[in-house]
Amino acid sequence: MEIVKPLAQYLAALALAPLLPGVINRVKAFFAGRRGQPVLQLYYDLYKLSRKTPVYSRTATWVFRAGPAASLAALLAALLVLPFAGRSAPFSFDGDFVLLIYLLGLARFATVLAALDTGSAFEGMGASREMQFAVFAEPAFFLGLTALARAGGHASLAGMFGALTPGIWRVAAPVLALLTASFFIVLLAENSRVPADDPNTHLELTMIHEVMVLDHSGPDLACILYGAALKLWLFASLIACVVLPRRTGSWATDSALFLLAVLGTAAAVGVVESVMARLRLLKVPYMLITAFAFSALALIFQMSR
Amino acid sequence: MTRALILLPLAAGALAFLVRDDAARRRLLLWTAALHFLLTALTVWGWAEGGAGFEFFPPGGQAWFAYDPLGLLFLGITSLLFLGASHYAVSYLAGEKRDPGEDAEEGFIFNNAPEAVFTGCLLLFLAAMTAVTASRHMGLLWAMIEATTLLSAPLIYFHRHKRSLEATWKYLLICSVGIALALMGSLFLGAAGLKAGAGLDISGLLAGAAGLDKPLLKAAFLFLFVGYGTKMGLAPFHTWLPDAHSEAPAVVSALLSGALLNCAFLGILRALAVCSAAGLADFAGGVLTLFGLFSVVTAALFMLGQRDYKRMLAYSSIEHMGILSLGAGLGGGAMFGALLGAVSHSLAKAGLFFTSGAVLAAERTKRIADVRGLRRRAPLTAALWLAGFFLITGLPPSGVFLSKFVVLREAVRGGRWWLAGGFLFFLALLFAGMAKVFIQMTFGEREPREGEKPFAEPSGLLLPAAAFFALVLLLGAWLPAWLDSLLRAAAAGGAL
Amino acid sequence: MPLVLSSILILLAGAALALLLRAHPSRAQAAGVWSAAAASAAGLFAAARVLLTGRPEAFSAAWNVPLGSLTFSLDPLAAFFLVPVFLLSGLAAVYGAGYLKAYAGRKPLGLAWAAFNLLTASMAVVFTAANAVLFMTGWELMAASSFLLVLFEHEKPQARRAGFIYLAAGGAGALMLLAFFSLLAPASGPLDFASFRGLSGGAAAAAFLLALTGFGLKAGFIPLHVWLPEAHPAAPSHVSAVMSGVMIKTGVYGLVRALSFLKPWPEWWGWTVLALGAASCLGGALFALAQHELKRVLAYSSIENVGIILLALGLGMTGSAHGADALAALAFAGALLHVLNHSLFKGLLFMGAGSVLHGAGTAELEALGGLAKRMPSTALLFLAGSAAACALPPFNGFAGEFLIYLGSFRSVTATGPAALAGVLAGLALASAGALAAAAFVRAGGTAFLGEPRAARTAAAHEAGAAMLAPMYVLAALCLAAGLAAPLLLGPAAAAAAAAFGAPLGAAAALDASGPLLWVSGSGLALLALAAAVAAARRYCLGGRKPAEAGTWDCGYAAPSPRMQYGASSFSQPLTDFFQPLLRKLGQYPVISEYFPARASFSTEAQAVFYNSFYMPAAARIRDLAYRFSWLQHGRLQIYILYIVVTLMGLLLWKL
Amino acid sequence: MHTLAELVIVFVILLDLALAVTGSLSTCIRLVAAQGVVAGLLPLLAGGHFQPRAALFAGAIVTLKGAVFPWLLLRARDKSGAGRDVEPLITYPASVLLCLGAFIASSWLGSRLPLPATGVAWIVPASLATIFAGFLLITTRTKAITQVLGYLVIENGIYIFGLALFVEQPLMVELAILLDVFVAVFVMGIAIFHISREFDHIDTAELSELSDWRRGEYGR
Repeated sequence: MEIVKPLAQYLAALALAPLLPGVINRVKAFFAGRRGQPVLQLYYDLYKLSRKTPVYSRTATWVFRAGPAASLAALLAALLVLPFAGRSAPFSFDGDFVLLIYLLGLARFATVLAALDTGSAFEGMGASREMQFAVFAEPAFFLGLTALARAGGHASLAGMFGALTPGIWRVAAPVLALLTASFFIVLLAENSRVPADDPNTHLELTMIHEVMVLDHSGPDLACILYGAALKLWLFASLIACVVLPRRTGSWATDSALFLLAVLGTAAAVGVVESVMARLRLLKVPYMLITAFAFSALALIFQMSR
Repeated sequence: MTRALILLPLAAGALAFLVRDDAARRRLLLWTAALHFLLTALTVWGWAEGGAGFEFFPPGGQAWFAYDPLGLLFLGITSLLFLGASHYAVSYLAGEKRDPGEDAEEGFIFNNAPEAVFTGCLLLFLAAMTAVTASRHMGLLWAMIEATTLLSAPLIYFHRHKRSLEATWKYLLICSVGIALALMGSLFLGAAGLKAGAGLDISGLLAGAAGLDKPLLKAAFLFLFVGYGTKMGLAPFHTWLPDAHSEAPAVVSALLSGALLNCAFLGILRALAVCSAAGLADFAGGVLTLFGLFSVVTAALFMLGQRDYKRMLAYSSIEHMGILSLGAGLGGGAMFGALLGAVSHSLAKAGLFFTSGAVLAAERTKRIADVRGLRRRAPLTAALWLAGFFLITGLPPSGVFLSKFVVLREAVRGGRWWLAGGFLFFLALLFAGMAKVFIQMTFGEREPREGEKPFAEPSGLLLPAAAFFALVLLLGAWLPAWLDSLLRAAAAGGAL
Repeated sequence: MPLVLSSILILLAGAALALLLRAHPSRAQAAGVWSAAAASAAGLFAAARVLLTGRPEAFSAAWNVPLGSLTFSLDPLAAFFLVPVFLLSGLAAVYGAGYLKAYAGRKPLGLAWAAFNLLTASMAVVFTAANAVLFMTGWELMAASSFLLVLFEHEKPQARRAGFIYLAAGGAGALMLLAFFSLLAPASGPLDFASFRGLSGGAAAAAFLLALTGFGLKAGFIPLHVWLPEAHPAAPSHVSAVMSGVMIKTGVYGLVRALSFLKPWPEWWGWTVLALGAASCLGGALFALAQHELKRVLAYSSIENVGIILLALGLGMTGSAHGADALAALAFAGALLHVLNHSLFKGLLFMGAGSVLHGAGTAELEALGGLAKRMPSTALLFLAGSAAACALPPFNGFAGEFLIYLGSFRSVTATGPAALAGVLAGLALASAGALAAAAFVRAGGTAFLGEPRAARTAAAHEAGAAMLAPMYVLAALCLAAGLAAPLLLGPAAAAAAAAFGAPLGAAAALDASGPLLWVSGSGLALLALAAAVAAARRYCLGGRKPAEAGTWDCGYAAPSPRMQYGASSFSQPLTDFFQPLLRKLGQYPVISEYFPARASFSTEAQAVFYNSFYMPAAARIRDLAYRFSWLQHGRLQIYILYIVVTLMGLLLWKL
Repeated sequence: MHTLAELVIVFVILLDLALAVTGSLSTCIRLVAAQGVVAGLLPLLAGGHFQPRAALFAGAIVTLKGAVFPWLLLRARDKSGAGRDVEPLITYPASVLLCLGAFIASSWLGSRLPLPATGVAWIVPASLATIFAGFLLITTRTKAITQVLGYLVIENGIYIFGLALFVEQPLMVELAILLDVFVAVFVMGIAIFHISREFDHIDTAELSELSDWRRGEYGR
């Protein structure tokens, strides 16, 4: 059972991840006073795309074709070290969150190379911006996780989330609140949500992530959309772990609560997206630096505590 | 043996003035050099066989000319250098005869001094230097060093034109005035020994050192130091050196740098030995160290942005004289380093001057800025030029490297931080300054000049340089046992 | 030990032979390549044996030079550094055989091969010498031989400039080292490492600073790096690979050795090294991002990686100063592992850049593009190397950095001031990683992907088998070293133990092997997942043939290669952000008409440290020297006045 | 007898002063010759008892410095067409002041260096002063010929010191030294001929082409 559980959690994450974009869309639709897409829209899209024949640019090479698959594989691997409901992931060891960060980096590496392979001015632009924001987001994310490691006294994700209890919230609320904020900002930037990016407009010069994948089609696009969902899930569940430290001993209850928290995070994203305008592009680094400052503050609080 | 060593070049020199046939005179030069070297080798061999206690003079006697290890060391350098120089000179003179000089800078035609005078002076110069290394009397030592000045002046004025005349004049006057001070120093030394009856005989002075009058001895050392230091080219008395070295023919520059400066250094070492024996080692060492470092600093400052490559080599000589002085001043193990440095520097610098002669023959200019891509025009010369640079700047394996290392270690071990730091800083500056010049001259594209014929590299000019460089390399890779013990004995005798 | 010595002798013989045969370039080349390959095989075997058995070997003989002795020692530390030396040199020789073919007849190949073999031999001497004179001999021969190789294309002014800067930096560093060894020298006898005396207080601090600058000038960390981005691109590519891959590691090795003489380390040493490492890895990555030439990008990336190694050393030293030996052991093992890893991927990358240079005729990023079509193997290998350089799993770069991260977390979760060191180290590492990723994506993407940006590079051709084979080997080793990292941990820890004593070495193996095993496991999982995704994709495609079209350019009908994002536009957001540090020079168009016909824009990365610090300093010194040049003004009277005044002064002062 | 020697020394110092103020080249040459003669006679005056060897040596010096050198130098002056003036670089009063300063420094130095076993006072100061006067002549006069004169004055100073001391030296050494001085002056004379031929005059201002001075290339 102890071997099956992490595996089951992993599969559950894979299965549930495409829900999140649907939730966000519904929230946005609610705010806009529309009915909106079905929550399961992404599942339909993925199915439809996987049946389609892709179109490839004459400029592109194998890099373009391998990119989405490699990126998806990296994200799938990243999910392997992600705790579910504060419980051990299939892969759990000291320093596993470094692996997580670098696997995200690998996914980005593959996507960006694929974008550059098209030789398109727009995709190059998106690639450039993607790398730029990563430079600011990664240290913030890393520092946040370090602070969490310091708070929990463990160097593995499972360890630090396992050590997180409501008690710690009582003692070190500022630290955890700052971390939540930081992670949330990183989530917005990394998943190309407003205010860093706008996933709804595909043809604006402000585009970052979405413009990189303009040329992809068919199963490749499916890989990318699914990967994006996984990434969203990844960040959302990290936030959920922080916000909602484990309470009960029951696996089922914990999982349910965790799921609720993840969906809640998605809903929060939807709310933010509905009430905020997109930032000017030049301001995005400042937003990420704010996240960095939050993480650093959290760490300093934690270290001097 | 000692007598033969001195008389042989003396007689040959006198003969050279009389011989009319150029070829015969050149043979005379070469054979005299070879014979002199053979005699020297025999002398050194005799010393090595005789072991450490070998002496050429009766301990109580009044030998004017005799050899102790220190003198023997400098004799060996001088003789070896002269052998290479004569080989070079023979082919150089033949070349000059074929197409006598057009001035490299301004293009006017000038005459050369008569070859008989040149060869004769060269041989007499050797006789005087041999006598310097053998002198056991401070007065005689002085007379012989002054003789080297007077005999080398015509050598510098081989090319009869304005600039070499200017250089000769400066050389003559500055060195004569400086040397006059050394005579004053010798007299002070005599005065210091008046009470003890030490005389001016070196053995007597060393034996009676304890009884020397200290203030007079100090004055004597200062006068001797400034006097011989002028001849040695220590800053700030070095001013004649770049001029003379740049205007003299390369072979003369090589002899000046490699042999003559050492002769003056020998004079200082003799004075230092007396001071050390009299318990004034710190006083004398302090002066030597100070001016040694100052010479390195001066050389470094003038190395940057140097425009003439022979002057550059001259400043490098000043640098090395500074290192020798520094080593001698620090004493202890550094004395060994200084002497090893004297040997290596002589060979390496002579080789470089020989090569510079070939460079001048290839490019017809001494201006650094006008020499580019030497590799294209004269690949062998360029290779030697670069090799010489690496050896002279102390890239191991090279005797120069070992001598620098030993001197530096002594400075550091003595806790002389500022000295060691300054030494290192200016050595680095010197290295960078020289590197720039050598890279610029050796490498790069070269535009052939108008009407320029292909250059046939003269093997007679390059062979001695290559041989000397190989020796310097060997000194750094494997110091022969006999040379090691000779250096040790000389260092022990020099610093006592 | 005899094996290593014989491989050194083989190399020297090969060098001599190549020089003798210089009239016949192909024979000289054969002599060089074969001797290098044979020596590499022998040396690799010897080094591996020491690493596996853990038993140090030694050789000693008298050497008749002052202070010298022919003492060699091959302990695990030396062996650990020797592995990349022989590995990369052997492969680079094979690569060079293909690379230099194009120069036959134009360039003295005999000399080049002699210098290459001498370079390898002298590096082997540096790593095995246990006597200061011997060490310095190897050290300086290494500098001289690589100097000749840097000037291989000496008709280019920038090569001569690079040669000068390289030589000057090397000369200054060597002098520092002479002073360093002088400090450690025993009272008498040869300067054998074993007989060095212990130092304390000011002398120890001086020795540390001398070693740090002396070795640092070779290792090339900021701010002592100025020669590196000039010299590495100037040399032929196989030499760049060796220089960047292993030669700069002699500086790291020297520093490690020096630290082993100077234990225990005061805390500020650790902080100094840590700060330099952080500055170097961040600065290196940032500057790499701004370069316009492929080999310069790689050179700056070398600075970054040396910074990472230094960072780890500093972390370990700080930890050790606070008694946190477990942390220190992890950091040291990580540093050493990164030494090995960097030599593998940097060798691969420089060879890749060489293939680009060879196939396309230029390595200017703004002229390249679309090489993946014409040079598919090179593109694959270069991108794999890039991934390794960005420390992306499953390649080897990640394993070493992971150990360093692990060390930093050990200190983070521990208490005391070491925690701060850990946080800073981790943060620097993460930030540098993100910057490096941007730099490599930019370089690889611009060079290999998209369309050619200049007509002359459109006709690029793939490299030959002699050049590709070593690259494939290196790429395979990069992957293997990533997946088999736990196996490499033992030797790395043994090497650290050989340098710093058992507590700082062996413990690492026990502590880190678990997480490292997991890392390998996740690497394998990643590969499996990739295979699964690929299979799924193939299943979805179901044999249908994908359609072909032009790149979708948002409706624009006639996209041209000139519309692509170039290297400078790719990095512009970041380089603009860091402009205060980068100080790139730019020319921006001023548009004054309503319908401007043409406009041009250019940016130029400048060597900030060189231009802003070293050049002005050098100019200041030169100005001073020129001022002093008045002293030699030509007037005889004044010359004699110097003598009088000095004499007078001496008499008045000393009497 | 010592009083006589001391009188001679005062005379030598006065000659130094005279050299500092004399504007005529030929007077200068004659003053130097006179000083050489006096210096050569000094050992006879101070020695007390007569020695044939010393007398012989003194005779040689007197001939050389009193007759040969002046003749050589006057010939050089005429042949080179040098003017009659010494052309100082500084004014004559300044020369005198410098000369006096040299005397003061010399007497201070002399007080620090007491000579053993000699009855003659003022030996060290006088010889040092003469040496410095020689330097003054070299450094503050323009012509090549005055520089030779300065060299000779320095030589005189050294002789005063050496000969008055009775430092017993082998004859060969003394002769060698004397020969050197003679050859030096001879060679310098030849050089002056060459200089006058190459440069048309013997002003050493012309002799400053060899230089490393990078005028105007710094401070920008």
